[in-house]
Amino acid sequence: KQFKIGVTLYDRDQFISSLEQAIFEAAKAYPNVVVDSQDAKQDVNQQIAQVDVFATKKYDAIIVNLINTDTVETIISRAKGIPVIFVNRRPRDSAIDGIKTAYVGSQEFDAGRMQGEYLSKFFKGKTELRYVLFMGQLGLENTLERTRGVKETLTKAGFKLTKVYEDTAEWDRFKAMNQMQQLLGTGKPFDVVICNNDEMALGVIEAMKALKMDLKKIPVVGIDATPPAKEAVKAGDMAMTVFQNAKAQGKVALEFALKAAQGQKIEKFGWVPFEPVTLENISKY
Amino acid sequence: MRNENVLGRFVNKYAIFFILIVMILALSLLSPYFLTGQNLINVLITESGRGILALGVAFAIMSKGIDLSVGSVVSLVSVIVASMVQESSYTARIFPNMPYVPALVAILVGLVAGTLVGVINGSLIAYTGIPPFIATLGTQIIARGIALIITNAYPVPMLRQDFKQIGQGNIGPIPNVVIVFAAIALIAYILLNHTKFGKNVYAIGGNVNAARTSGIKVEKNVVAIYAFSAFCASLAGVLITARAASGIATLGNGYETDAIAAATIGGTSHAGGIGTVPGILAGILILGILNNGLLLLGISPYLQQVIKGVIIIVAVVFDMRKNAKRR
Amino acid sequence: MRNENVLGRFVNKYAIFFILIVMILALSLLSPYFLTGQNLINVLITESGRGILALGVAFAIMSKGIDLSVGSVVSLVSVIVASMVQESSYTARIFPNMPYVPALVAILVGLVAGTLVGVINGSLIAYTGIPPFIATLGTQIIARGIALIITNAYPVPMLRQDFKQIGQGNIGPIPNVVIVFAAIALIAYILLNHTKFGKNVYAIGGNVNAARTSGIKVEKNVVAIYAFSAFCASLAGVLITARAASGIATLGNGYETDAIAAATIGGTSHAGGIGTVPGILAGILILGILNNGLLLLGISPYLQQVIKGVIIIVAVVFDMRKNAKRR
Amino acid sequence: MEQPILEMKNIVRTFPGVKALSNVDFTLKKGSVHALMGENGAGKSTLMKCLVGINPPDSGQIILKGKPVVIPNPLIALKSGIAMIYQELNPVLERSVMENIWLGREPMRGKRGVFVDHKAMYENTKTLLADLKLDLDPKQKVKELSVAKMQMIEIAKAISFNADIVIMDEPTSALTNNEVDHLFLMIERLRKRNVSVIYITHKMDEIFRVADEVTVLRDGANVITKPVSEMNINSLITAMVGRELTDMFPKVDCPIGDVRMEVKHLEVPGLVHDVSFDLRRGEILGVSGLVGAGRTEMMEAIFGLRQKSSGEIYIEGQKKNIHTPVDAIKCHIGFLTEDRRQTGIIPVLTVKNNTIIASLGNYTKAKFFLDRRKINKTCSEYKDMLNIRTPSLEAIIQNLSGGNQQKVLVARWLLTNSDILILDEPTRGIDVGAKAEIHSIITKLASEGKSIIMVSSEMPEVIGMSDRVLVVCQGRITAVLDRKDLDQETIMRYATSINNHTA
Ligand SMILES: Nc1ncnc2c1ncn2[C@@H]1O[C@H](COP(=O)(O)OP(=O)(O)OP(=O)(O)O)[C@@H](O)[C@H]1O
Ligand SMILES: Nc1ncnc2c1ncn2[C@@H]1O[C@H](COP(=O)(O)OP(=O)(O)OP(=O)(O)O)[C@@H](O)[C@H]1O
Ligand SMILES: [Mg+2]
Ligand SMILES: [Mg+2]
Repeated sequence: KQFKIGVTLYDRDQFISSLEQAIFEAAKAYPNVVVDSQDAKQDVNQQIAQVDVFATKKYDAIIVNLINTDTVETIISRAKGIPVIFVNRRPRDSAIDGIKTAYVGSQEFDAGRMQGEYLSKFFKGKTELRYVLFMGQLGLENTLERTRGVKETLTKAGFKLTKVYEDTAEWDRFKAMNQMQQLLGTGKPFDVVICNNDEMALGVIEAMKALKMDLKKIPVVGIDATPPAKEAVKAGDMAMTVFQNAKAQGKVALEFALKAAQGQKIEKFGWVPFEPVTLENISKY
Repeated sequence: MRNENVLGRFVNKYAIFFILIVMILALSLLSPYFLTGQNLINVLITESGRGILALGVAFAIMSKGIDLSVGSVVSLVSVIVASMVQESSYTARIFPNMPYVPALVAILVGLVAGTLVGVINGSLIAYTGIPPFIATLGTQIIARGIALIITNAYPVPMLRQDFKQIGQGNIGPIPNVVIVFAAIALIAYILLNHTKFGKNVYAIGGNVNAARTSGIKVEKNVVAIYAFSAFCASLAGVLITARAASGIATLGNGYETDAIAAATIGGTSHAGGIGTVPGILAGILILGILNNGLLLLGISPYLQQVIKGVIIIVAVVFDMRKNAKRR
Repeated sequence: MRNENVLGRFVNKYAIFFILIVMILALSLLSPYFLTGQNLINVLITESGRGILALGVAFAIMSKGIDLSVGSVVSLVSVIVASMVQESSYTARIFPNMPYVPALVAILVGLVAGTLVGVINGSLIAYTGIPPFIATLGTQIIARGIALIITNAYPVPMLRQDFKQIGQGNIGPIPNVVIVFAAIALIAYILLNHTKFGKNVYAIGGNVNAARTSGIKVEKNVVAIYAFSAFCASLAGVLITARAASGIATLGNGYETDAIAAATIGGTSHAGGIGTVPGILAGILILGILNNGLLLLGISPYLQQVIKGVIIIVAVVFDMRKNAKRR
Repeated sequence: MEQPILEMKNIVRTFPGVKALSNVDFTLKKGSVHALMGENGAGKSTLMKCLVGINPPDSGQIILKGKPVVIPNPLIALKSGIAMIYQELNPVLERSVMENIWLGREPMRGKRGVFVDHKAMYENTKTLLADLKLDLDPKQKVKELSVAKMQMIEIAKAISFNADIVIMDEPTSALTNNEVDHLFLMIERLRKRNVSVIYITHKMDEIFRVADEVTVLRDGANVITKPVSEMNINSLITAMVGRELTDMFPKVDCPIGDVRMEVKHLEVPGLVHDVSFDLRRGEILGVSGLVGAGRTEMMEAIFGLRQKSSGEIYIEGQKKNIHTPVDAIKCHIGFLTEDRRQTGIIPVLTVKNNTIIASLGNYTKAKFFLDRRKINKTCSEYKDMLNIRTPSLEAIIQNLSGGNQQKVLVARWLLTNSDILILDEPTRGIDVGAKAEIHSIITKLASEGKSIIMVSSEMPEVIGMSDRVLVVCQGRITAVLDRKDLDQETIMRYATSINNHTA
C-alpha cells in the first residue's frame, strides 16, 4: 500500500526549510511513502484550508507545523480522523492522545535556558547584566518561550537584569542589524546581546563588527545553529548558539506519521533535545 | 453582424464569470477531488472571511478610496472578543476577573469596537482631507498596536464552546460562516443597487465634486462607507476567531492585500465609481479556487506562487478586453 | 494682511518640512543621543534602502499607478546577486559550481534582472490596460516565488568581502549607501524637473488624455516609469544585501508598503500628477526619524506602533492644510 | 481647381449600440474655414476624432495633401500637420500654463539636449500669449484658471503647433464676445497663412462671420456641403434639424410675483464684492458679464459651494444659513454648474444615475429602498422631453456627445423641482433645436411661478429670455436692467464700466 503524507508548515525560514528537507530525506527510506509539503505563510486560515485539502484527498497522515497553537482542535476536527502529527510548535497537551495525534519537537523553553546557562557561566562573578534582546515575531510561542527561558535562567542564577534595549526584529537579520546599528549610535553601554534566533544574531554581529567592537567581551548568542551561524561561532564572532535538531525532528515526525497511518501505537511526545553549540564543541556540528 | 456583436459583447461583459467557469472546468478535469461537495464547501468556508472583508473594502475602493486597516481590525476584534469568552476555568485568562459574558454580547462589543475604527477612518478622510491610504495605514498600525497591548502579544486561547460553535457550526448542511458570508453579500448587493447610499457611493467615487454639487452629504457618506468596511472586517474577525478557536493579535496581518486583490480582480476600479457585488464574488472565488486547486494538485509551494501570479494577471487581462473597444 | 497671508502660505506650502523640523527638535530635547552625528548617519544608512525604493515607487504613483512589486524585486535581486558572490570556501553554496564572478558583474546581472520585472509591469499596464495594482501584485507574487525557488527558501550567507564592502564601506566620513541614496535622489530630481520624461510622468498622471492628445507616447513612458521603479528597487536590493551580508528570499517582504507610505506622507498624490523629490525625502526622513526616536526613547514595541500611527496621521493632517484653502 | 488639402471618404465608425458615422464624406480646401454643423450627437466630434486618430474609423479613406494616409494616434496627426482643440477641455490641472502648452514638445537646451529649457519655454509662452492678447502668467497652475481661460489656453496651444489644419471643436462655448472677437482675428490670420480650419459650433451667427463653407451632418450622415454665401440661418437650421424652427426665444410674458429670494451684501474675498439683488416669483433673471467677471463665483457662493466672508440670503423673507449645497437644496435651490467636466457629469455612471442623482430622496420606498420603476419612468420621460440622444438609459454618460451630456445635466436639475433654479451657461454646447427646447422649458418653469437665475455669456440668449438682467463687472453688480432696456450695447457698457473708470 502506498502512504500519502501531507505536510503544512507555518512559513519559510532556514530552520523550517531544513526540517522539511529532513522529512523528505526520511521518506526516501520508504519506497511506498509520498510526501506533499505546503507552507501557510503564517495565515491560520490558509493552514486550515491546507488540512482540508489533505483530508479531501484522503491522505494517510498529516504533519502540522502549527502557526497558532490554539487552532489545534480545529485542525484535528478538519482532518476528519486522519492522524495528525504536530511538529516544532507544541499544541496544548490535552489535544494529544498518542493514538491519532502526537507532538514531535524540542522544548522551546530549553533553548532559552541553554542561552541563560551559557551566559551565567560567562559572566560568573557579576551581579548585574545590562542586556540587549532581539525577539522574534511577537505573539508566537517560540518567541515567548525562548525569551522566558533565558530571562528566568539568568534571574535564577542571581543576576539582576537591566534592560538596555528590547524589541522585536521579527526573526529578520536586516531588521536586527538596522536596530542594532541605531542602538550602537547612541553609545549606551551593555554587556550582552541575546537573540531569539541566529539570523538576528548574525545581523547584530554585522552591525557590531562595523564598529570594530570586541565580540569576545560582549557575547552575542543565538538559537538554531544554522550553517552561517556555525561559521560565525567558529570564527569567534558568535559566542554560542543552540542547535535545534531539524534533521531529527523531521525524521521522528515522519516516523510517527507513518506508524499512526498504519494504525500502530505511537508515543504522545517525541522529544528531540536542544544542544548548546560553542567554540568547544563546534566541530561536532 | 449585429448578432455576433451581441454575443461578443455578452462574453466580454461577463468575462470574469467565464474565467471562473473555465477555471472550475479545468480543475475538475485535473483533480478528481475538486468537484466534490465537501471540497467546494471547504473553499467557501476558507474564503468566507476574506470574502466578507473584500465586500467591505470594495465600498471604499468604489468611492475612490482604499482601506488598509481591515486586516488590523480583524486582529483587534479577534483579541477583544476572545478575551471576553475564555473558559472561566482557564487560569491564564487575559482578564482574570472578567465575569461571564454571553457570547452575543462579546460579539457585539467586538463589532462596535471594530466599526469604531472605520468611523475614525471615515472621519479623518472626510473632515481632514488626508488620503485614505494614509488614514487607514495609520489606523492599521494603531489597531495592531492596541491588539498587541491588550494581549501582551500572547494568544488568547481556551474559548468557550458556545462561542466556537458560531464559527464551527452548521445550519442544515451549510456552515454558519458561509451563511453569514452570503448574507453580507446580499446586504452589500441591496445597499449598492437598491438604496440611496449605494448610488451615493458610486457618485462620490465617480466625481466627488459633482456629487457634492448634487447635494450629496459627501462627508457623512464617506464615514458610512468606512464604517461599513470596518463592520465587515469586524464580522470577519469574529468568524475567523471562532473558527481558529483563539484570539490572535496578528491574525489579520496582510488580509487587506488579499481583500483588495479580490475586489480588484472582480472589476472594482481604483479610479472610483465602478464595481459590482457579483464581480467581487467572482474575484473572491477565483482566488479561492486557485488556492484550493493548486493545493489539490500538490504543486510545490514556490511554483504555486508563480502560477498564482500568472493566473491572476491573465484573468484580469482577459477581463479587461471589455474595455478594449473604447480608446 | 497680504504679508500674513504670504507667511501663512509659506508655512502651509512647506508644512511637511516644518513637521520634520519639529520632530527633530522634539527628539533632540527628549533624547540626548538623538542629535549626534553618528546617530543621524545611522538614520540615513537605515533609511537609504527604503528611500531609494520610495523614490522609484513615487514615479509610479505620480503617473496614477502603484508598484507593489518593489519588495519582491528587492528579494529577487538579493538572492540573485548573493548567490553569485558567496565565498568559494563556503561549502553550502547555492550554486556550488559557480566560477568566480566579479562583484560588479554580479551586481549588473541583479540590476538587469530586477529592472526586467519593471519592464514587464510597465508593458502589462501599458499594453493590456490591466490596473497597476493587479499587474504589480501579480509580479510581486511571481518574483517572490522565483526567489524562493532559486534558494529553496534558505538564506544565501557568507558573501565575499569585496561585495560586502559596497554596502558597508565609506567614502570619507560618508557611508557608500548614503552616497548612492543621495545620487538617486538627485537623479530623480533632475528627471522630474528637467527632462521631458519628468513632464510626461506628471502629464500622464494628471490627465492621460491630455498627454495622449499632445502626442506623448504614453505606453513607452509607462514602461519607462515602472522600469525606473524596479531599477531603484534592484539597487536597494543590492545595497541591502551587501549590508546584511546575506541574500534572503524574504528580505523585501512588505517593503512596498513602507515605500508607498513614505512617498504618500511626502505629498505624492495617488490621484496622480502631484509629487516632488524634496517632499518624498521629507516623507522618508519623517518615518526614519520616528523609528529611530521611538527606539532611542526605549518605548515598548507595542506602544511604539500606536505612537507611530498617530504621528503619521497627524503629520499628514497638518500637511493637508495647504489644500484646505481651496474650496 | 486646387487640390483639396484633406479628403475624407466613406468614413464609418461604430460604437457599441451606436453607428456614429455612416459613410460620411468631407472635403477641406486649403486656406478655407470650413464649418461643421449638426445637432448634438450628429457625429461632428467623432468625425474629427477619426481624423486625429483618437477613434480611428472602422472603414473609409483619409486623403491628406493628395496622399492616402492612416492616422492611428494623435501623435501621427500632429506630425502630419493636424492640430485639434477638443470639445471637452483637456488640461493637466496641476501643471503650469506653459507646461500645458508645450506638453510633449518642450524646448530643449542645446540641439539634441536632454534637459528642458525652462527659460525658452517661458519666453515662448509669453510671446504666444501676448500674440493672443492673453494676460496670463505662464507659470500659473491651470487649475487656478476659469474655464474660459482654459479654453483660451487650448486655443493658444493648438495654434502654436503651426499646423496646416486646425480643428476647433466648439472653441467658443465658454467664451464671451470679446474673446470670440479675438479668436476670429486669429482665425483670419490663419487663413491668410493658408492654414485650413475646421470649425464646429452651435452658435449660428459665428458661421456667417468666419466660415467659407459649411457641411451639415445629421444622424451620422452627410446632409449638405455648400459655400456659406449660399446659405442663411433658416436654411442652415432646416438642414440640421430637418424642420423649420420658428422661435429661438419663446419667451412668454407672465406676471411676476413677489420677492422670493434676497441676497444682501454678498462678499467673497477677491472675487465678489458687496453683491445685493432680489429674485421674484416667475422671474427669469439674466446675469451677464465678461469672462472672469465673477458671475460663477457669485452663484457658487449663493449655493454654498464657495465660502463667503459675509452677506446674507433671505428666502421668503427668512434668513437662511447656506454653507453647503445640501443646505441650498434644502432651501429648494438648484444649480446647474458651468463646468460640465469638473462639477457636472459623473463620467463612469449611466445616464439614468446621472439624471437621478440630485433627487434620489424623492424616489425611495420606505425611506430606504429606491423605487426603480418610478426612476425609470421619470428618466425616460425627461430623455424624450429633452430629446437626449443615447442608446439607452443604461449607457455610460461619458460616451454621449457633449451636448447630450449637457441635456442630462439639465434634466438632473429639472428633476429636483427647485423653486429657485440657478443655471450657469445652461445651453453651452447645445444645438439650436434643443436650445429652443430648453428655452421653452425655462419659460414654462417661470410661468409656473419658479424663479430662474440664468447666467449666460450669449448676449442673444440673455436679451431674449430675461425679465431683468444683472450686469456683473469685476465681482460687482454694475447695473440692473429691465427687459425694456435690454440691448447689447448697454450691457457691454456696464460689463466693462469699471475697466473704463480705472483706465
Ligand atoms: N466613446 C464612445 N462610446 C460610445 N458612443 C460614443 C462614443 N463617442 C461618441 N459616441 C456616440 O456617437 C454619437 C456621435 O457623437 P459626437 O460626439 O460625434 O456628436 P457631436 O456631433 O460632436 O455632438 P455635440 O454637438 O453634442 O458635441 C453619439 O450618439 C455618441 O453617443
Ligand atoms: N479655483 C480658483 N482659484 C483661483 N482663482 C480662480 C479660481 N477660479 C476662478 N478664479 C478666478 O476668479 C475670477 C473669476 O472667475 P470666472 O472666470 O469663472 O468668472 P465668471 O464671471 O463666471 O466667468 P465665466 O462664467 O464667463 O467663465 C477669474 O479671475 C479667475 O481666474
Ligand atoms: Mg461634439
Ligand atoms: Mg462662469
